[in-house]
Amino acid sequence: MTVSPHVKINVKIQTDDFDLNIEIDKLKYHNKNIGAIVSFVGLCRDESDSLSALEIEHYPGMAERQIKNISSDAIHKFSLFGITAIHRFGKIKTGENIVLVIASAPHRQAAFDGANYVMDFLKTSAPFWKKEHFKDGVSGKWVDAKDADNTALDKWKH
Amino acid sequence: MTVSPHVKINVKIQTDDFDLNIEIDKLKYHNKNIGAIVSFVGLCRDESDSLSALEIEHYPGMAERQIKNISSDAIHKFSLFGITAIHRFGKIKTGENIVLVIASAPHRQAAFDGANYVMDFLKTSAPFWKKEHFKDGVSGKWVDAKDADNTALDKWKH
Amino acid sequence: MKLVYFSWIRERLDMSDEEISLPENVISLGDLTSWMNTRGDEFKAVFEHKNVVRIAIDQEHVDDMTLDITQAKEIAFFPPMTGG
Amino acid sequence: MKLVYFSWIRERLDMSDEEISLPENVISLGDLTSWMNTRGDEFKAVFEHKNVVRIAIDQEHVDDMTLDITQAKEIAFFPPMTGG
Repeated sequence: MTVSPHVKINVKIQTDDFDLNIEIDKLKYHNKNIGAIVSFVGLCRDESDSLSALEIEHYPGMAERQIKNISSDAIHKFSLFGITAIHRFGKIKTGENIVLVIASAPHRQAAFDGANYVMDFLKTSAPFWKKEHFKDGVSGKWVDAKDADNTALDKWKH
Repeated sequence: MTVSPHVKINVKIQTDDFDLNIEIDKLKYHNKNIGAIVSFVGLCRDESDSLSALEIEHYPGMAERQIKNISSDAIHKFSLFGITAIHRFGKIKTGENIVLVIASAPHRQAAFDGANYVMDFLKTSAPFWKKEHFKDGVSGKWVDAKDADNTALDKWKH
Repeated sequence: MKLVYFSWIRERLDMSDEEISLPENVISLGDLTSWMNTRGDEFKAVFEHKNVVRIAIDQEHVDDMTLDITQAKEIAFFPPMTGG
Repeated sequence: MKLVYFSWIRERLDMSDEEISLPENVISLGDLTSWMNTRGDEFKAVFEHKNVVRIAIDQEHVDDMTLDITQAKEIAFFPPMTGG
């Protein structure tokens, strides 16, 4: 498979929020062959009003490199034009954005599959850990890994 | 299945472009239980630089009503919080946006499935027709329906 | 009754809509498409392609040719949709 | 060699990283985790749960306990990831 010269991979691990419009414009820049852009935004839910914030820890260096590798895999696997992946760390309040993945492609299903694939890996295989802080002031609790996320990852192994 | 009081359906058929950030903010408004938002943007490709624009015709009234019904189906089928669907009509130049679908949900896979489901219906069952205008001035050609799109629709019938 | 046309069917018939009075023997949707086929060369060029003409009665997509259409207000004819 | 710790493993050991010199008989990754288990109660509380401790050597995720680690610069220990 040949990769288009238009291919773009943008990966950032940051404390700041992101702007979806700006990130989509970057992927579109100088490429009029894009027919489909799928974006995923993951947010901090308030869990029936009990949660006040999440604290997200990551492994600097490893996180960036691994997400770049996963994005490159996705581009080859689904013939994408580009992937943007931004994961925040530090304290994130309920209702705030945690993670953004965007996939651009000539056609619809490739863009959906590309964004979904990168998200499955971010959930299970990228070095991030979440700690929950509750409104009742109870000290933080580390979130357990979910079997459902690992099962979701398995669907790409064929 | 019960539907949350937060459920929102926003459907618009318009000539103007849309703003993804604004539409997402509308879906998020007053709901901190949203954990996942998936957006699909469909764009007018330049088909190897041969196309100059698409002209999109629709059946007013029927288009809005049908898309609202499909969005409501999706909300029940996947337990979503909301769907936004905006389809443009009239003349659309290459590189411009054609269609937007956003699905919000408590969890990731529901949001992906909801947006994908509504898009499959928009492609095959909503009353829109596309005519291609080429750069060489050759008079417009109506786009044929694609078997692949109808096959994509079949995957939800089980 | 109002008939409306879209896409290349509208262009071929050179009109987007028309008001008609149905002949008395046109009761079902099948009767209507058969009658349309007799309205001249341009209509024939459209309605002889039964597998590509899609139909909506009062803005609901239908494909049952036995449906009674005598109470319909608006019937639309169009090719397969290509939105999205 | 630098060892780094994340999440509840970091909290339990009360340090985010440390510089150590490995005993001469620690060659493989399996040797390392066995040795870690002998470094006191807090280490034991972490490393007796072999199925929940994930390992990266020089920022590459690994799970082969026979790997030679004597040339590694940085080895990380952490629980299953919960990003996204």
